[in-house]
Amino acid sequence: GCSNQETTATDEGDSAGASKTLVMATSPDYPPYEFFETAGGEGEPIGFDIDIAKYITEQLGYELEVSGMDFNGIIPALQSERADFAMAGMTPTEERKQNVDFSDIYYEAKNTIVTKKGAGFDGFKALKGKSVGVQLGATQQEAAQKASEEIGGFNIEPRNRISELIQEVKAGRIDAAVVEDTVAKGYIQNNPDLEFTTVENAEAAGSAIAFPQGSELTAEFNQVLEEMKANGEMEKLIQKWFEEYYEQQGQQ
Amino acid sequence: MNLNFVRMIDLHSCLFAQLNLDFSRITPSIPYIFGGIWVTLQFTLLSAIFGFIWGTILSLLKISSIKPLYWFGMAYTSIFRGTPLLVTLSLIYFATPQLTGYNISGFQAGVITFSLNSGAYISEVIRAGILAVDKGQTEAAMSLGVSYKPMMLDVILPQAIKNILPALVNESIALLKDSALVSTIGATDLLRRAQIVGAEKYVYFEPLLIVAVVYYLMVMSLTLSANLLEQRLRKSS
Amino acid sequence: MNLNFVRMIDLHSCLFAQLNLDFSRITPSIPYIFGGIWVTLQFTLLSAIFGFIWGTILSLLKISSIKPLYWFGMAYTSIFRGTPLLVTLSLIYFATPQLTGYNISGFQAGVITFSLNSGAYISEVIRAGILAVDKGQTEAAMSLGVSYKPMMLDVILPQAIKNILPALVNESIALLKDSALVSTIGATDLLRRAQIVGAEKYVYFEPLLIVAVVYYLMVMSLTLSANLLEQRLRKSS
Amino acid sequence: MQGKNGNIAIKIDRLYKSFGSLQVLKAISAEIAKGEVVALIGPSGCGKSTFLRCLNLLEKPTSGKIEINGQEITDPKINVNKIRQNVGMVFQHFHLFPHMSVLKNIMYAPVTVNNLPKQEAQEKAMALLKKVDLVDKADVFPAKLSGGQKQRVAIARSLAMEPDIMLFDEPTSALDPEMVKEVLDVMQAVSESGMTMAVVTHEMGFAKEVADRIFFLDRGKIAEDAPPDVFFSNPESPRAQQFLAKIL
Amino acid sequence: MQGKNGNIAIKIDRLYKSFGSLQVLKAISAEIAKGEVVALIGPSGCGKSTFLRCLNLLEKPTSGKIEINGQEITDPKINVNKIRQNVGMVFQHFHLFPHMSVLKNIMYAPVTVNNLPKQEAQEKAMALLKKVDLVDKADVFPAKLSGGQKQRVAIARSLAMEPDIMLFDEPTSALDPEMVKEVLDVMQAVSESGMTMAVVTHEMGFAKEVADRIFFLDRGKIAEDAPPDVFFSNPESPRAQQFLAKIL
Ligand SMILES: Nc1ncnc2c1ncn2[C@@H]1O[C@H](COP(=O)(O)OP(=O)(O)OP(=O)(O)O)[C@@H](O)[C@H]1O
Ligand SMILES: Nc1ncnc2c1ncn2[C@@H]1O[C@H](COP(=O)(O)OP(=O)(O)OP(=O)(O)O)[C@@H](O)[C@H]1O
Ligand SMILES: NC(=[NH2+])NCCC[C@H](N)C(=O)O
Ligand SMILES: [Mg+2]
Ligand SMILES: [Mg+2]
Repeated sequence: GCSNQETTATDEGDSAGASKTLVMATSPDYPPYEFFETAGGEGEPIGFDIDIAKYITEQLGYELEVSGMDFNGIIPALQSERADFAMAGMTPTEERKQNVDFSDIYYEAKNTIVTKKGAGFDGFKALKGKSVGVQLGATQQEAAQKASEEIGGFNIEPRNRISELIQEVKAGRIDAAVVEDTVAKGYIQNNPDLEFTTVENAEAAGSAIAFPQGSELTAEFNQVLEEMKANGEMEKLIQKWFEEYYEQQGQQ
Repeated sequence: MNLNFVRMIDLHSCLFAQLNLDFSRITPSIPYIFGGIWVTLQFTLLSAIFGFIWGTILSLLKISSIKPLYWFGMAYTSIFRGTPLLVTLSLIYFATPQLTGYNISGFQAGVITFSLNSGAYISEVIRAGILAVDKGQTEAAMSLGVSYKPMMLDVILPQAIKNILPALVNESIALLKDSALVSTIGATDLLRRAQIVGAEKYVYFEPLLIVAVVYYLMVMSLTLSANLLEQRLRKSS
Repeated sequence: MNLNFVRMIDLHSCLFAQLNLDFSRITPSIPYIFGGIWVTLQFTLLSAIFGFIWGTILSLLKISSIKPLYWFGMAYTSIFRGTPLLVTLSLIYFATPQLTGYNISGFQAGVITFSLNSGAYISEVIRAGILAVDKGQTEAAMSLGVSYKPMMLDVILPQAIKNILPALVNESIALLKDSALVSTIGATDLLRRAQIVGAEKYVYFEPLLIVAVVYYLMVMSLTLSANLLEQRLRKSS
Repeated sequence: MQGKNGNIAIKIDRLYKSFGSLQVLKAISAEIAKGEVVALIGPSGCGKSTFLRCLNLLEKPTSGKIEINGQEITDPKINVNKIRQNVGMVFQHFHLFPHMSVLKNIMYAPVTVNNLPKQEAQEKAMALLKKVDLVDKADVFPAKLSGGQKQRVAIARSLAMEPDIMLFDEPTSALDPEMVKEVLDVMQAVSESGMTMAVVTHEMGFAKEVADRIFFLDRGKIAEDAPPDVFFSNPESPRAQQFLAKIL
Repeated sequence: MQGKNGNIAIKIDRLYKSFGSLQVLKAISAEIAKGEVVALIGPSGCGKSTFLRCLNLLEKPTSGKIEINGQEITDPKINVNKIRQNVGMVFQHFHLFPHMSVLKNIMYAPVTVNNLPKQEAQEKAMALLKKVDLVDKADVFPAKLSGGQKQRVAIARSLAMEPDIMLFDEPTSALDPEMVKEVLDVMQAVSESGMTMAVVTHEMGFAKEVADRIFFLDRGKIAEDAPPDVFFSNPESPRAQQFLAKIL
């Protein structure tokens, strides 16, 4: 017979004793949202998203386990319930909403174009006929596609990781990479030969938490997000990761 | 129809049911995926040809009596056999522009890496093929007063080819399979196209399954022709 | 010191200058990268052990006279030899949770895939090792009235081991090199750690270079022990 | 046609053997008496080895009947291993077990097949080694032996199963000439102990001296079956005449 | 010590040959006259092959001098290929070139080494094939030949270079007994044409009949050097006596 086991390991299975562990999928190539702190030798995932996740799970009484993967693997991970939720600076789009559930937006950002210094690309228009890198499966891919259709075409080069994209720009293999401003800032600071310009983008690239469809966690998480915004916790983290972090980087 | 068989079918449909396979969503993208067949084949072919040329040169270095050439050949082979292809591939992909200023594409970096890599393996194959020819053949030629070059060209190499050819086809099969690695540096081969379609349509498993089958069919047809070739060679001797 | 040597150094530093190598930034992260050695080794070891067990079972299936077992063994081998490892790896990584509901980690999916895959290769090695034992040995045992099982255990297998052992070490070397593929499904092995450090520190090339050297050293030490083993085996016979 | 003591050890009746479409043995019929020594000679490829190998079922006859000591071994229901324990075989290339010492080689089958206690098997093996004059090599591995010594060990190994019949397939052709005699001497000693023997050989001296009868095989048939003195001095068939002219 | 016509073809003076620490040839000195046929016999491993192979420099002597037709071939400045053209060699395992027809096998060296026009080389090859009685096999590939036929082709191939000296290393030991004679007959014919020959052989009949002299080698030395009738009827050294006792 064909007995369907709908239960996954993360369901009620072992809630008897210790508190339940939630697995969070993320793509740790995205400082300051999420990346690895490797200097200690242990490889701790840190960043804005990680801190939010820690706070929320703590409030709700869960243990947190972070599982790193390429960005394009995150939604499949949720669909296959390999992860209980995902935080990866992920923007809730219509397409994605058909496949996963989203929390409220917790941070807004803008897209930028990262290029070599002095390349002089000030917007998508200037990129006609050039090659433009985006992260595979990210909203930037759609944005670039749309822009490409509007202005009459450039090559879109998808890569799995942001770090690869930046390396490609430095190598001159692609002319520009579409990256969020907060993230681009870090890369620019560390690569003096690069610069970025904010693009005139229509829809904002807000970040939200993603869940498997129908997950009961969505409501619980939204509630804590609300609290964080109210009690200043969110502002503290924004301060920590989008100001202090860059100051530190600049000092190094 | 016996019971066991029925249960097997049952199990199968159960497996597939649990996977929730849904090919309909990616049907429009299938031509795009199949376009990767040509990329993969082209890639394999180019790498095999350059790898063979480079391997022949290397094998000559390695049976050479000039020490520096010999050592170069040995060190080269050792390095390529000692490093994961995925690592070499990334290194070459990212180092070439920095070193030469030339903006190598993923496809080109792939062909270069795979040629350099399979050159190392092919040189071993050729060297072994030459060494496998019965020493009596060399002695017979020498005792007739034949000198080194005609002995190699007329007596040894024609016999070595028979040992080498099947191994070369096997090396090509390995190349075909390894070619999937270029997906990691952005060449739009079969595997990469499956990933791209997966990311676009939020179905990950189905495109992978399709390319797995395509790879399998390609490898099998190469294997079959290798077997035929080997049989024919064995018959002719 | 002669001129050539000086020029070589010159050339080298020139190459490195062009790469703009800067190891100082990643120095604090080197312990983290080296932590991957243990992951990679553990991974290789587990895969080799499970692969060997599974390969032994498969090889028995493939010399079995029971047709369905034989065909299963052959089909299995053909599938794993005919599909790129990177494809199989992704398939298993993504299919297992959907099929079994178990949230397999990248590391586990890697061990499973590599065990299944090297089982196919190892079964061929074992089968070939058994077939390579001189037919005269079987005939001698048979003509003494020895039956199949003791013949296999006492006469054939002890001799086959000598043919098999070096090939097994080679298979382990291949496993070690292929282990770099698990980086693509997020297991934090050597290669993945190099990538992670690259992403954190905004340097890509230097960590890659480091892990390339580490891999090379690991493979070389395995190769050397394989050669020693082979020598000892040859001496003992 | 009667052997030394009138009892039939091997009876072959219209034996056929083909490999695919190649007919190697064609309607061979013969009887060998207990204690008789038969030398099989004939040109290369005529089927001598195949004939011998049919006698201990290393080859399965295509059709025909073989009886050993009155038991039909071509019966499909027969226990093949039981039959083989009774029919020893010595090969051109010895086929000693390379990973066992000389002593272990000889003890192996009695211990494994007959469940002989180790102690007893060892005593028996030492006695056999004495017979083939290799007591000092008991603990040596086969690789260290000369060809002649290897073959003598192989004979001892076969004898350890106490077979009624011994088959020899060119036991001396892989040997250096100086070692031929030591092996033939052992074989002669075995024959003198009353063993029934079938020997494929190119050693005409041995055939003349030791064999009771010569089978001359030609293209899968016994072309001539005669005592050695008759065969060598006065071969009947033209093929045998030709063969002897070439070989001597 | 004088040969058939008083001229020295091969002169060997205190020849030593070692493989690593193993001394195989020890202070061998000998002379072979033009047209003389010398049979080399001795126990396995005594150095017969090594000795022969030193004569055409397939092995490099460790020390000592070898002169062929008065020319010192152990001189390090010598053109080795030139020497070898003058000294033919026939191997136990034939070593025909498997990818060339019989005719091509024979024509190959004359065309390649001596730049003989193809036409001429072919005529010569056909003449040689006639000599070894294999004209009908000219276009056949070696795999299709019997052992005896292969060896006859190998002899013809050597003769095609018109050597002054022919070396044979156990030319019949890989053959089935019926084929031995056809090869020995060819060798006898070659010797009768006045060729200087050194033959390692276990065929005592041939040694007796065709050789002018026997070298009995023992542990790297020529233990006995005598005409065949003396050697076989009345061997001097005890080793030779032992050897002959075993072999006959
Ligand atoms: N297993 C086999 N499969 C196919 N053909 C075989 C097999 N064994 C023997 N033959 C063929 O059967 C024929 C007789 O072989 P057999 O070995 O019995 O000859 P033989 O008289 O022993 O020859 P030899 O003196 O060379 O040992 C040969 O033509 C041989 O090629
Ligand atoms: N290339 C080599 N390297 C090392 N040892 C060798 C080599 N060739 C021969 N020998 C050794 O030299 C000794 C003499 O060998 P050789 O082949 O000359 O003997 P042989 O008289 O021709 O013996 P056989 O009758 O077995 O052919 C042997 O002990 C052999 O093992
Ligand atoms: N961790 C990452 N790499 N995140 C990329 C996110 C990009 C973009 N905001 C999206 O939702 O697609
Ligand atoms: Mg035979
Ligand atoms: Mg020899």
